[in-house]
This record gives sequence, C-alpha cells and structure tokens, in this order.
Amino acid sequence: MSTHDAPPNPYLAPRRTADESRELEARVAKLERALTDRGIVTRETLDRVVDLYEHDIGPMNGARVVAHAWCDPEFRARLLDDATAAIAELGYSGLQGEHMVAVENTSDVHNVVVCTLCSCYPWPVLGLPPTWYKSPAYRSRVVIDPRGVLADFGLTIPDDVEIRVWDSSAEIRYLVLPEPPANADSMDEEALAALVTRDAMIGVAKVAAG
Amino acid sequence: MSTHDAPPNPYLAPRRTADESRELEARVAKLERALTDRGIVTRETLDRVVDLYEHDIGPMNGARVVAHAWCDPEFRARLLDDATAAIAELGYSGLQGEHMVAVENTSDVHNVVVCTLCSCYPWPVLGLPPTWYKSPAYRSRVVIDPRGVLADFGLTIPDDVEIRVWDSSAEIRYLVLPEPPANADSMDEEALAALVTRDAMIGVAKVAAG
Amino acid sequence: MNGIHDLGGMTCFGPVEAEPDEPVFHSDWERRVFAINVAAGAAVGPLDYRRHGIERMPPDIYVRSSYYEKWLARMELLVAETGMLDHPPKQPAQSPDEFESIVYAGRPANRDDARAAPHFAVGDRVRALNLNPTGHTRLPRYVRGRVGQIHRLHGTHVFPDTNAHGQGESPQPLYNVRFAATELWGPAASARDSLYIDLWEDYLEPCESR
Amino acid sequence: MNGIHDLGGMTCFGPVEAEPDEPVFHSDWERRVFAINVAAGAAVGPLDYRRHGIERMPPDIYVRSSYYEKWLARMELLVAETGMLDHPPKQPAQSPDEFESIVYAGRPANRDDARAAPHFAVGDRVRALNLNPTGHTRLPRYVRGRVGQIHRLHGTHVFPDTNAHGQGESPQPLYNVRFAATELWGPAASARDSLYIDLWEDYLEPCESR
Repeated sequence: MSTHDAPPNPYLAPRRTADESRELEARVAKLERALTDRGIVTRETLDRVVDLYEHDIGPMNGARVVAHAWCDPEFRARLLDDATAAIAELGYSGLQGEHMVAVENTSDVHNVVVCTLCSCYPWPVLGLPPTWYKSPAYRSRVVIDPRGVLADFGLTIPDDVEIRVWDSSAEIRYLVLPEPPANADSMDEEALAALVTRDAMIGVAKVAAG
Repeated sequence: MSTHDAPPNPYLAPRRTADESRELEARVAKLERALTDRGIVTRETLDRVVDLYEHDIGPMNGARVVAHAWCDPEFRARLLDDATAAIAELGYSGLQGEHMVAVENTSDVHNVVVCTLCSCYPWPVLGLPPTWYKSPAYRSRVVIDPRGVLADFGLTIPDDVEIRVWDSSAEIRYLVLPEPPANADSMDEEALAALVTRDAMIGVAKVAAG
Repeated sequence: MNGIHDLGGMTCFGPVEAEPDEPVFHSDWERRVFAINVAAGAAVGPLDYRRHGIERMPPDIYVRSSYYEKWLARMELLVAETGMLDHPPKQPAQSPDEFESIVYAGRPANRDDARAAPHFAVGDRVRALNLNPTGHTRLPRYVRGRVGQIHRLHGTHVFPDTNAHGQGESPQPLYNVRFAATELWGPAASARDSLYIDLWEDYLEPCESR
Repeated sequence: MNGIHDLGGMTCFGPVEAEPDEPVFHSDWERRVFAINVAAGAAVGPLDYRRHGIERMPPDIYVRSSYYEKWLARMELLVAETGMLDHPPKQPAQSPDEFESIVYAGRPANRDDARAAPHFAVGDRVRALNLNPTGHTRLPRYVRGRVGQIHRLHGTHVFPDTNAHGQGESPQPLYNVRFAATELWGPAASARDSLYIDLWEDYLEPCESR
C-alpha cells in the first residue's frame, strides 16, 4: 500500500513558540505545587522518578536480555515461554512490564509492536518510548500497512516473510527478540548487547553486524 | 446511547482572533486576484454567485415544494416517485440538486439526512447548509446515535417510530417531506409554506402548527 | 485513504450545537471563497478531485478548520497542484449570465449513454466490500464488511474512485443500500432503525446467506 | 466512546518520522509531567480511568497535542474531577525509596485469586463483537465484527471497561487473538501477514464457521 496522498507529518514540523513553552511550564509548575503542597507526592519522589527513567531504566536493559538469549539457548527458551520471569532473572521488572511476552524474529517471521489506542510500551526493558512510537502516524498505519511503515524506517521485508503486528491493547507488553547479526558467533555477550538497538526490539529495525 | 463522555463542542467556542481573520481575508483576496487576473473567472460572476445563493436559492424553495406536496396528492406522488422532475415543475433545479430523492415522514417513520464524508446538501431546495450540518459533531454521530442527535435538537422520537438515516455518499440529494402540521386543513399552500423550516426538511425538526 | 474526513460512527465531538438565525455567510471572505469554489471549480478539475483535495488536508488542520477555511485551503492546494495559473484558458471567462445558467442547469453525474446492466436488483442482499484504497473513495469505513439490502437503483453514475485521480469517469450502477442499525453498530442499537447509503457496484458483492 | 484516540487503520497522518538521537525528555516540563503522572497517578484513580482521561480530550486538541501535553491536560482534568485537592490524604506521601520499590515491583493487572475458567481455548475461532460503548474500552474499531483465532491465554485480568468507570475490576480471561491481515483490511492486504491483539472474554463470541 502506497501513501501517495499522505501529507507531511504535521506533528514534527510546528515547533512550539517561546510563549507556548512558557505557558506549558507554568501549568506544570502549578500542578506540581498543588500536589506537593497537599502532601499527595513529594518533589523528592518526582526527582527520583525522573532520575530512574533518565538513567537506570532504558533500552540497555532490553539489549542485555536479547544478547543473553542469543548466547544462552536455555534462557532463550525460558524467555519465549515466560518472558516476565526470564527478564526478572536479569533484574528487570516493574511498571509497564508486569506481564511481558517476547516474540522472536526469524528468517521467516518479522514481528513489530504498536499500541494503537494510546502508547503502551515495555518500560523496564526499553525505557520510555520515542516520539515516533507515540505519533498518530505510527499508531494508525502500522496495523494496516506494516510493510509501508517499515519502509519509512528503511527496512524492506521480503514478500515471503510473514509480518506479525502486535497491538498492545491490554497490560501485556511485547519485546521483539531480533535475529542475531551475521557475525554473532565471533562476539561475546557484552559486545552483542552493544549492537542491539531500541528500534530492533520494537521491530522497526534489524540488528546490524558489529 | 448517551454521550456522557462527550466534551463540549470545540468548533463553536474558539472564535477567530482579529489577526486570524485578517490573514484569512488576505489569502482569499490573493486567490481571487490570481484567478481573475488570468481570466479564469470574473469578479462579476463571483458577485452573481454570491447574490444567487444569498437571495434566490434557499430553504424557501424547499418549503414551497413541501407545501405543494401537502396540498396536491398527485404532486406528492410524483415527488416521491421522481423528485428531480417534480421539483423542476416548480422551477427549482441545478448544482447539488441534479439527482433528488424525497423521503416522507409519517407517524411510523422519521427520516434524517447527513453527509458523513463531507457536507453534501440539496442546494436548489435548501440553499447552503448551516454550520451544524457541516460540523464533525453532526456528521459523526447521527449515523450511530440518531435518537441522541435528534434529542440535541429537542426532538424526541418515540421508540415505536422507525428512524431512517440517509447518508449522502453519492450525487443523490435527499429532501425530507415532513408530516403536515395538525391544523394543515385550515390553511392554504402559501401559509403552509411559511411554516416549513429548513430543519424540518433535513429531518431534525417537525413542522409546528401555524 | 482512511482519513479524518470519514467521520461516521465517531462519538467524541460532543453535542450538536445549532446557531440561532444563522446567516448564509458569516463574513465577506466566506462569500468570496464559496463563489470561487463554485464558479472556478470546474476549471480546477472534477468534483471528485476537488473533494479529495479537502480529504488530503493534514488531520489536525482538518479538525480545527471551519468549513470555508477547508474550501479555501483546498482551492489554494489545487490551484498550485494543477499549475493552472501558468496556463490561463484561451477562451474568455464565462459571463455572469452564462454561469447562472450552469447554476440552474447543474452538472448531472448520471451517464445514460454508458448505461450498464445492474448486477443487483431491489431486495438483493449485498455485502459492502472491505476496501481500503489509498486514494479517494465514497465507501465509508463504517459500512465496510457489513451486509445490507438493495433499496433502490439510481442509474449509471460517474465512479469517484477513478474520476478523482484522472483515471476516467468509469460510469457504473449506483444503488441505495439499506443497513440495519444493529448490523452496523451491534446489538445495543435500535432494532427498528436503519441507515440508507448510496454505493456503487464496485463497492458491493452478493451475499446469499449469513 | 468511538474517539479520535482509536487510530488503528487510518492512513492520513503521513510517513513516520523518527528523530535521530532523541533524548528521553525534550525539556524540563516534560520530566515533571511524566513524574507527576507516574508518582501521583495511583492517587488519582485506576490506570483505566486515567487512560480514559486522555480519550476524553476534545479531538482537535488531542490531534495537535504532543504526548506529554496530553499527559498534562489529563492530569489537570482528573485532579479537578476527583476533587482530590480538597481532600488531602491522611497518611504522608511516599518517600523516594518507597516509590522506587513500586517502580520496580510494578502493579500487576492479573487477578489469580479471581481466576475464571476461560470459555475459549487456543485455536478456537472467535469473532470480536461489534460493541460501541459510550465509555472506555480497549476493543478498537478495526477488529469489531472480525473473525480471528485464539493464539494464547494470558490469565485473568482486570477489565478496563468497568474499571475505568468505578464499576469494579470485574477480572475475566484475557486472550491474545490472531487476525489475518486480509480479514481486517480486505483482499489487497498481504495474505501472509497477521495482527495479534489482546482481547478480554466479554469482547468475543464463538465463531464456528464462516
């Protein structure tokens, strides 16, 4: 399916004016003050949350899961059988990852993950989603035209490969286990983890050789 | 179906700023100048079009059709059989009314007209559509919740009356032939025509007694 | 294109709000935009191409624009896209009287000289195909895959899906099809109500049983 | 509510555009909005109620807002709607360490103590019901009425349609259901591809044959 009629994405182009940004800042400050003044939440807890998701919880976690699955066939089997438990073995768990499912890319099957209704995403292994994952362009079109959307990312899936799109409509969160790169056998787990990208674990990219 | 979740209609509330209006005026003037300078259309023709749709072509035409159908059973039969020809008998025809169908309200059936995909409307008999007819609120909801939309207009249709919604997806244009008012027998055709409203001919109102 | 213009069945736009004693136009620029669209429209291209011009607006702009703002944006887009300003017409523009005769004559969309034998008869059960074309279509999403009954034959009409894209008028039978409200909206809808919509033969397939 | 958030299947938003080297947050107000939603969210209400808070945004604002603008608007709305500022909590706010333990523990949505015997088994053919509730639902429009196959049982999970509206968790079996792309999007879709989505038992009915 082509998209010859599609206008340019209006969500990236119009940057906020300085006035609009100041208005947003003021609204946020007011909300934070109202909640902290009444003891509903503390500023220190808000600081901690930002720190956790900016530094400790991100796609480097998922990359370690993927690399470990490539290197340890028994772990790979446990990951595909019960991803929540297998991921917890490596110390990753928590909000928006309470119920994990791993789906495996092979030479015959390519998986890609979306949340059409909002922007559900497996935080403990991937951190917070990129803007494009939350955009109407991605959420609307990847279910009806996955091959076209993957082409937007420069990824062409051959016609004889089956595409499976996973729409995260419940509290189940999906992690794509990508195919290992061609030269995986020559690398150790840590080096492999460094090759695994966020996009590969969503399913909009492949893992390039190191 | 209730609409307890529906936000207030955002399309009426935010009025344009003076700057925005001036910008629109400038764009329109530029477009008009470009087309007239190149001889694609003349200002005099544009003036004539405005004059025709502001003064000669409007719901008073449809009202005369309806009143005539109430007073002349043979015309009513012709109107329901071939509305384009019957309406042309009274001198009404033209753009956006090339293919007319009349649908009759009775004590058992209530008809209501919409165009979900744009805002198609039978210009020769009703003139140009009101803003609400073109609004997303009307276009989206009247097909799934006609009774709720009619209630927005203060019109309650009893459960034992069948509702027929007509979505104008092609070049066929629909005119609702409302039920005559209770005291129709005591009035002449001209007096009846004065009672027939635009809304009654779209199907979102009944004709009140005179 | 599955666009924002395909509004039928959405319930998120709030109540329908009518403006009391609404004038035909709210400002002079609306008068001019309307007249330009009507009097210069045919010079730009077929009605179906012009309708698609509105559908191609970025969704955020479509949703927040008034009707005549859309008409202005569409005309600006299509005047640029056709390059018509660079190729002014050789014959002089129509006079007001010449164009007035078109207003009253209309531009019929039926093509009796291309009359095709209809495949369906009144009363036939049909299913609206689940088509998702990337271009213009007048088959709204809310009827796709649903089963209805032929209510009326309208004759042989220009097919918008080709005509909008310079692929010819492809005239074909046009039907009015009745769908039960429960078929479109499920068991919570009124069992008494129904929706009537005009659909071309290429949108339909026979449906012998359920 | 059939809202603008239910984006699956639209093709009008243009290509997906990724931002190279995108940071976790683009500004400090985004950090604070995120942290407020995460750390004060549970005090506002259940996740399903909070999701529905975004869905209730006026469509024009929804479409043109960035992700964290939606999170801000939702939080402002729900803080006002719940009146929580007028009834501050009696116990002190969680400490950063207490909340960090929640971040890593998560808030599971399965309810093993309410385990219900599933009506469907892996491989069963099911039809997604054509439900159009006025409130929150996680049954997107694009699967309604379509036939799929049970791919996996996820256990017994909180039901969003009731939980969002203070009507209880109503835990029930949750399934992953596979739909052929051609079933969802018609014959032009790839016969090889499919879509997997998580659907609760109340969204499904058995489908013996086609």
